Amino acid sequence: MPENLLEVNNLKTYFFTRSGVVKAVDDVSFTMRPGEALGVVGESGSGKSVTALSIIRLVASPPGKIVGGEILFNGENILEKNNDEMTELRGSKISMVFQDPMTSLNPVFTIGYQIAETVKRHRKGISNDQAWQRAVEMLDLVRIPDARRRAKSYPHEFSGGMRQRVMIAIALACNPQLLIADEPTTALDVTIQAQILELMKGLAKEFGTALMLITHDLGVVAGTCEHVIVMYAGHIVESAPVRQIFQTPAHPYTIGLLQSIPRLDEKRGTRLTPIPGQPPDLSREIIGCPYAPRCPRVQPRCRQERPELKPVGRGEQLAACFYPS
Amino acid sequence: MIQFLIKRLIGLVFVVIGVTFITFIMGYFAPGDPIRTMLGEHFSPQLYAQLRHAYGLDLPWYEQYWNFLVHLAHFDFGYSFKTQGRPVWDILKDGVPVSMELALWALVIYLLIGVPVGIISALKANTWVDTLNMGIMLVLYAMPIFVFCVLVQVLIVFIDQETGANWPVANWGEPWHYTWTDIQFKLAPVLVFGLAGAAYFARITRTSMLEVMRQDYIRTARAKGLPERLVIYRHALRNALIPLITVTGVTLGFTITGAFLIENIFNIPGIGTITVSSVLDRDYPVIQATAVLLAIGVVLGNLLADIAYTLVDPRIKLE
Amino acid sequence: GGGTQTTSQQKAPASKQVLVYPEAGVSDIATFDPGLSTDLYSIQAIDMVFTGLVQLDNNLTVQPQLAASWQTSADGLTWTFHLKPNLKFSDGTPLTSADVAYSIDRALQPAEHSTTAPIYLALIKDSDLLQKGKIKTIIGDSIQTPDPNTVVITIKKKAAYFLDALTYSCSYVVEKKLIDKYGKNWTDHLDEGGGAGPFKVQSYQHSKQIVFVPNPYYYGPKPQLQKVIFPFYQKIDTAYQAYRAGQVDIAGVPSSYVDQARKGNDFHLAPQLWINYYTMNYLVKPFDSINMRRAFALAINKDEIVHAVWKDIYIATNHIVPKGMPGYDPNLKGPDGTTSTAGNPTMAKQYLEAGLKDEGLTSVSQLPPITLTYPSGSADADREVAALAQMWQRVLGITVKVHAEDFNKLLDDIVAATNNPHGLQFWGIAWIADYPDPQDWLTLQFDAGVPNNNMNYGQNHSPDAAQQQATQKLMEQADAMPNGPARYQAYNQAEQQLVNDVAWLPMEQVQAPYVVKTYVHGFFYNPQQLIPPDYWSQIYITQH
Amino acid sequence: MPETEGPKERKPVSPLRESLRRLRRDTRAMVSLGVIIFMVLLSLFGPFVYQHLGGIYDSPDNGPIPATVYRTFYHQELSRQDELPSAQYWLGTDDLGRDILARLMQGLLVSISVAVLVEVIDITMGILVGVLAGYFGGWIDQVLARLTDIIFAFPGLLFIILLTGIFGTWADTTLSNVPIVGPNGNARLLLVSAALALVSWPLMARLVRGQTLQIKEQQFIEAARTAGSSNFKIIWRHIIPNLFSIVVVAATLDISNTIIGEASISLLGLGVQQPGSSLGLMISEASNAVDTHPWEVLVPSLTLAILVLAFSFLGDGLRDAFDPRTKD
Amino acid sequence: MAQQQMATSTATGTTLVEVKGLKVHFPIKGGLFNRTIAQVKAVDGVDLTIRRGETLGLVGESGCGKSTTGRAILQLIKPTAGSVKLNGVELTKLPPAELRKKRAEMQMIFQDPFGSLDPRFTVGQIIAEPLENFKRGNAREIREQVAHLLEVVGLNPYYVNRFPHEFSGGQRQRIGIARALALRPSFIVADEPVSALDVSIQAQVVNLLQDLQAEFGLTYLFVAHNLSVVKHISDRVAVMYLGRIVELAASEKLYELPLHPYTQALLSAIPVPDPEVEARRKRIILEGDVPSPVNPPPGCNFHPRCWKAQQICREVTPPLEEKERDHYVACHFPG
Ligand SMILES: Nc1ncnc2c1ncn2[C@@H]1O[C@H](COP(=O)(O)OP(=O)(O)OP(=O)(O)O)[C@@H](O)[C@H]1O
Ligand SMILES: Nc1ncnc2c1ncn2[C@@H]1O[C@H](COP(=O)(O)OP(=O)(O)OP(=O)(O)O)[C@@H](O)[C@H]1O
Ligand SMILES: [Mg+2]
Ligand SMILES: [Mg+2]
Repeated sequence: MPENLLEVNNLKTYFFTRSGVVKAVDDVSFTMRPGEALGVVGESGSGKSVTALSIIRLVASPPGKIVGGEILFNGENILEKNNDEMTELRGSKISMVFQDPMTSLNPVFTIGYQIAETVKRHRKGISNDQAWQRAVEMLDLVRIPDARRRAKSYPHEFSGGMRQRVMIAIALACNPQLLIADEPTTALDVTIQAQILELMKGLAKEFGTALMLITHDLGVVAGTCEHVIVMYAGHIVESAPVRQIFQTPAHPYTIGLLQSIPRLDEKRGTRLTPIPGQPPDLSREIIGCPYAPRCPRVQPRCRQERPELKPVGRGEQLAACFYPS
Repeated sequence: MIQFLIKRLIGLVFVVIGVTFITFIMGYFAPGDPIRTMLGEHFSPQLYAQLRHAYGLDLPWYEQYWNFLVHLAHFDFGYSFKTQGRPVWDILKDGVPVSMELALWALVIYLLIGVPVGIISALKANTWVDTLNMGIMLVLYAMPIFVFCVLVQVLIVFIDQETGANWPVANWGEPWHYTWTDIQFKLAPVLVFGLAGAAYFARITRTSMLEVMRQDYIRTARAKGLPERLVIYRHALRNALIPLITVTGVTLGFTITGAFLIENIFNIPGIGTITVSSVLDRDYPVIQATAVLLAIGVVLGNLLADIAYTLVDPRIKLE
Repeated sequence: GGGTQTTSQQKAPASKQVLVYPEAGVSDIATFDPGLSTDLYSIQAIDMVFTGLVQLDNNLTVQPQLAASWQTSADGLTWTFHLKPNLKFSDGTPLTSADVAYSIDRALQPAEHSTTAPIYLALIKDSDLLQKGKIKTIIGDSIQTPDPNTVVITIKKKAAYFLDALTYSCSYVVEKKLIDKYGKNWTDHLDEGGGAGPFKVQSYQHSKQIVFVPNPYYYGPKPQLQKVIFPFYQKIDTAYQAYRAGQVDIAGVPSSYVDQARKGNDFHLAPQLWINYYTMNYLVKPFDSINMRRAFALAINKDEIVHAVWKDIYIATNHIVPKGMPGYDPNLKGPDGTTSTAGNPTMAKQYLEAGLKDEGLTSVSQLPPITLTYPSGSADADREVAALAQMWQRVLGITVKVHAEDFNKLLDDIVAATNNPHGLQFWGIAWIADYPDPQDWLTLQFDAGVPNNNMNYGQNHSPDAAQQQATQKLMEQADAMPNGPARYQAYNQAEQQLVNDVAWLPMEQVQAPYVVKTYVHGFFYNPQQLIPPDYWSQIYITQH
Repeated sequence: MPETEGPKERKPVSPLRESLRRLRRDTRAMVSLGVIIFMVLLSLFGPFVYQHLGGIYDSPDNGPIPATVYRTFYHQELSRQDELPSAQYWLGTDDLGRDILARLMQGLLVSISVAVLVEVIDITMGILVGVLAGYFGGWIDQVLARLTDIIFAFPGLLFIILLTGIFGTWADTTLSNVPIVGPNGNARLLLVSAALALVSWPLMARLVRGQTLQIKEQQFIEAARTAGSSNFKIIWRHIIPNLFSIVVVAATLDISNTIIGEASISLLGLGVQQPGSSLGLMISEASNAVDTHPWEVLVPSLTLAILVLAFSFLGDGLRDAFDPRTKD
Repeated sequence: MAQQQMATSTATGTTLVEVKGLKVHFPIKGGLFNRTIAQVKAVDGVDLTIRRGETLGLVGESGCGKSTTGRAILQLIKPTAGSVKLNGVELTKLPPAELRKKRAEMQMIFQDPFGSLDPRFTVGQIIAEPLENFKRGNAREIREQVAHLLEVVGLNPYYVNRFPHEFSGGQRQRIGIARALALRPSFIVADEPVSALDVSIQAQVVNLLQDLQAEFGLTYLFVAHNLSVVKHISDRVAVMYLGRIVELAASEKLYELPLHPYTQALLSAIPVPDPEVEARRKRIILEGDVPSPVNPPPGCNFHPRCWKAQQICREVTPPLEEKERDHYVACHFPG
């Protein structure tokens, strides 16, 4: 039994579009252990969702294509599996909460049906009634009020947050080994968000479910994850245990990110400090460090050479920067 | 719902009156005259006048139309001009079930062949599979049905002559009976009719599946680990059904008036021939009756389609 | 099925005596009521079940049927018929002179809405009063039944063709009991009686088939067939395919199959009393000129058309009274003075010159546009018209526009052409004999004031109008003459005059091509495509 | 090859140009387009070319005649019926000895014109009625839907008889100047086309309505309303483009119906008149000779099938090219 | 009493939007014949005034009716009852053509960034649509404005001809923001406008919204779950629970001293971007069943989950009253 549940090595996923090749994920590697909660943060459009979709092999194709690398799940390369094997994995061993809950639910089926369907698919011999029971149970678990009745509603009758919770319910219904949650709580208020995150942590304890949590809410990362990777323009620019990210961020992008967070204790009227400049267009060849044009500490070397992910500071902290702080 | 049905019922009355009125007016002004036609080449003015009077055709048009409506209210379509002894109702009673039977089976074929072929084409869009599928379907569709029918008949004759089989070249068995003899009669016309029209369903399915297949919820269905078969038939197809329901509803409505050419060539005692020949013969009671029938069929077909819309897509509301 | 058939003359067992005799071209018969029948299909079925006082045999001569004999009064106005003894309807009810009177009276009743009785029975005295509703019945008036076996009919004017007219189905005898019982729907119950013909109806499924079985009470020679089935075929092509597949015993041959079918020994041609013709309106330019009419008539080669379009099935003809009719004139000449049907381009051109002069024109380009209207719906007719147009173009240099018109509209237009200088100019249509008397072909078509004289023969302003009117007089005289050579001679003379005048431009006499399985013994069509009632006894199925 | 210039310097490609480029790369669509163009050119210029390629023919009936005579769609050589292809008659002759190729070219012209005319009206009416009914719903839908039902149920044949009966003569005199269809004695065809179009749109309208019901419930419609778009604009810019694929599919399928429908009507003497020709008419005239002279029915049937295939595949290609979500 | 107070503040003329007694009930259909079997009381009597130039934060449990309130204010859903006034003009009774003109003044940023973008429109067309509708310049000017707006929301202007499906979630959301800003409306309902953005872009967008507000006096109804963002941007914050406003106060005040138990629970759950703090913090865990908007509990909506609930809470619905200056709360036992 391999120690790592998931091992992503040199993953490259490109989109071949009319205006060029978009290198959405370019040489990304990371690992996850069973039960581990991995936070993925980063620039909007930096390839977080595409990385996640690559793992479950649902990148829209065409135009998207995984052009390189390997994804080992329980030691087996997912990229070499055929469709049948993938369908076995999806929903049961690996499940995913998609970023856009509004369009990710089938408008013509009831909520309950869509959850029960997953259960029926992966639990052999379960009856329709039992599957439905499980669906209601899951809805309850994600705090949908009046679950029994609302199970019969259709997605368009649900609020954004409720749909998002339905997506979570679907993903959790079969106690997966790996849960990929792509911004699962953006539409949830903090109390429910807390409960949902609690729920996920509970699963990790009970079933050893590993959680890959993509989010912009660094507070959520702080409270939920053990390890964090930071993505920028298709690359991982920093990877570290959660404390180190917040206490000793190494990559200038990470630092910029942390500085842009509004704080509860600030005075009214202060301005937020975003990172200046624009992210690069991924459809063009990027030479050197992709962050160089926006980096306050940029050196000539940064514009010519791409920095590799290297250990910085103590322990497991890695950063892709020639001049980490 | 009750309100909805009542609305539709009023709509039906409106459509029936509309159709019969237009038909009536058209018949009134159309060249050709039923009595003229009855007399054929034995025309004589006195006899003509006599018969016009006998049939009430010398009344002003509004009185004629009113009389028609009064009878219609009692479901009395009167007597055919052409086949004197028979009430129109009688003619319809015999023909309609046969026509409906033929058309319904054809519809079954449209759905059983057209829809899967359309799905396959959509999944393999723009590959040779798609081109081949669509090619075959479209050629069957574009080939005029009378040519198709005759080809099949010639084939049957050939088989009969060569093998001594006695497969029927034409005719129809007992309506809604399915003994082996009945099936022998019905198989060829149903297949011809079904295959000739399946392209419509195949094409519609293809295009609407193409739209649906790239929606996010299809990705969700895959992420649940559903096998592709279920993803397609359960999640995609259901969303692609709206146009199919539309055409099915319309097709259902039209089952009532029969398919002239195919009934004609395969000698099926449906209503199709009567529908067409009544126009050519200016047999107004029959024309009106078929128009009323078709109106009912169309309204009902569309009503069913509208109800089906809401069943298939909960976002669509009635009214 | 099978390509080859071995047939002997040996009669097959009773169980095999079934004849499948399709009614091809209709989805159902228009009516089973003899009083209403107008079309061949209905009459074919009606003739199985009903009979009249007199009927035609295969040579189209009048034969006694229900009547055993008859006499005419000296003035020719009173006809006395004596019925055969012990006549019975197919349910066993006796048939008497009262039934005959009832049937004829009924056919003439306005409520019956018959379109034929008022024409065929127009000779009967007071029939017009009955039609107009002035009197309630003619029984006891012009139809008398002095005893159960005698019927006396009084007619308006002396007419040789009265007996012929009486052969038409509207004077067939029907059973009052059944009609009283079922009213308008009585023909749906013919299995309970109704007629006295050789067969009775066993079952009648509308739009599907009629099954006949022999009538046990038939007074004539009994049929040998145990069953005759009339399945309806909407298309003759389908019926023909069914014949080829062995599913019916008799079928008409569609024109595209004629060449193929002709080679078989089951192929037959039945000459019909049916002429396809074109005619020109005497009131419309340029056809007010006899020379123009003749030019058009002689410019066409009917032989070529019959060969190319009709596959030599039809017979090219110059005749108005068709071959097979009593009174047919084998010596009739075309407008060129010969019996040839190949046309005469040289004469046609000469007539054209003369015609142009008549019209006061110098070249064909000054001619008014010429449109030939003909009934739509027949590809063969389309072809013929196309071929004709090309011939006129070639020979006369005249462009004739052809226009297919919906049949009903065409009939309307034809009627409207009467006395109408703005009416239809040139049209094509056909005439089929109602009864085999030249009157039906001549007086009924061309006499002054008859409904069919739409080309305005005689009633026009041409220089020879007087001559035309003389011909009309001649026909009227012939009508009243007793049957015999003198009468026919008068008709022949009138016919030649009409042909010279191009009152009609006859094209071809129709023959019906049909195939009959060789194991059907004795079956053939007479010129009316009918089987006389007594002749059924000679048809049977041989071993095969 | 490394590019140094920033993204801003490169000019963005316009979507229309992009779509056209995509269409050009779609071989199936391009072949189809080629076929359609070929057929149109054939019908327009084919006869002139064809008639100048043949020599003098010494006809037993008509004497020596040039190709400009015997290769017309109306000339009959009664001695040359039902022939297979030959040097003189490239596609053989029909049962009256007329040149099949000449008739085919003439027939194509008539059929394509009718089909295009009918489809234009069909699409316009269908979209108009369907979108209005589906989008506005309520009583507008009720009225329009019932109107559609009436047209559905109404005896189109009777209407055509009425139309040609009343306006036929007028059409013969007035419309014969209309190019393409007029001069060949086919003026009534315009009436027939109008009538065919009038009875053909209800199905389109139903399809459009059904689809509109679905589209209008989507959020981007609400967004468009927020953006201040009028109903007209929402329909025009947001709904109709999303109807594109269904309309294209239905319209291309209707083409074959129209061509055959025109034939049936012509057979009744209401449309094309002898010696005129149309694809459908050629097929139906030859249809009872399927067994005896299959060639005569094969040629026009195949042409029709190819035409329908080409229109359909071109339709698919257009749909794909203008759909931003299809692959490259 | 509180109602009166709020009404008087309208009279001062600073009020831009005034919502009174707003109710939105959705029928739940079921059975074969689509009968209405119940009502979702998504919004059940909301009163709000939004002052010109302020940002009113709207927070609350997911599904409590925030989006519905926003859409009902903009007349995108027909309210079941109540009145909405913008600049003193009653919107609910406005004829469609008039309402359309008003839309230049009020815009919405949709919660569902993808569904609200027409898949057949390029980004450029999407953003240009409102500009064209209200004739803001000729084609070239509009093109320039679009490019500018793209830049403003942090998207590369080079993307104008791309289609929505080619963007990441956050990028789509920015397209929606650019569209809403295009017309420079006076009032924007921003329904979770920054939820899908990374913090840097979020900061950029929040700054932008604030700049625009300062420059043009924009007014926002800002719906969000991220309470730090809400606090940062809002002048006043309204807390919604099950279709009603339960607390309304200036943001500083609300965060400092929440009076309603639900608000207290909410604030205690705010995650802090500091693992140390997160590890130590205490939250108020809400017990009990989440009530359903289909049949809300009698009395105070919140009572089944409230740790302070008494008998009166189960029977009497507490009105929204001014408990402190400019601090409204609907609770029998505030504090
Ligand atoms: N179908 C597609 N065609 C072209 N480019 C695409 C497509 N899908 C995604 N991309 C591009 O890939 C890049 C990465 O997208 P991804 O969705 O992974 O971003 P993300 O990190 O999840 O961002 P966000 O936080 O905004 O969701 C983006 O720049 C996007 O424009
Ligand atoms: N069309 C509809 N039909 C029936 N119920 C609806 C409909 N739209 C919304 N609802 C219900 O109304 C309630 C409020 O929905 P709304 O979208 O306003 O919530 P919200 O506060 O925006 O939540 P979130 O923060 O999750 O987006 C929910 O219970 C939802 O299920
Ligand atoms: Mg994403
Ligand atoms: Mg919401």
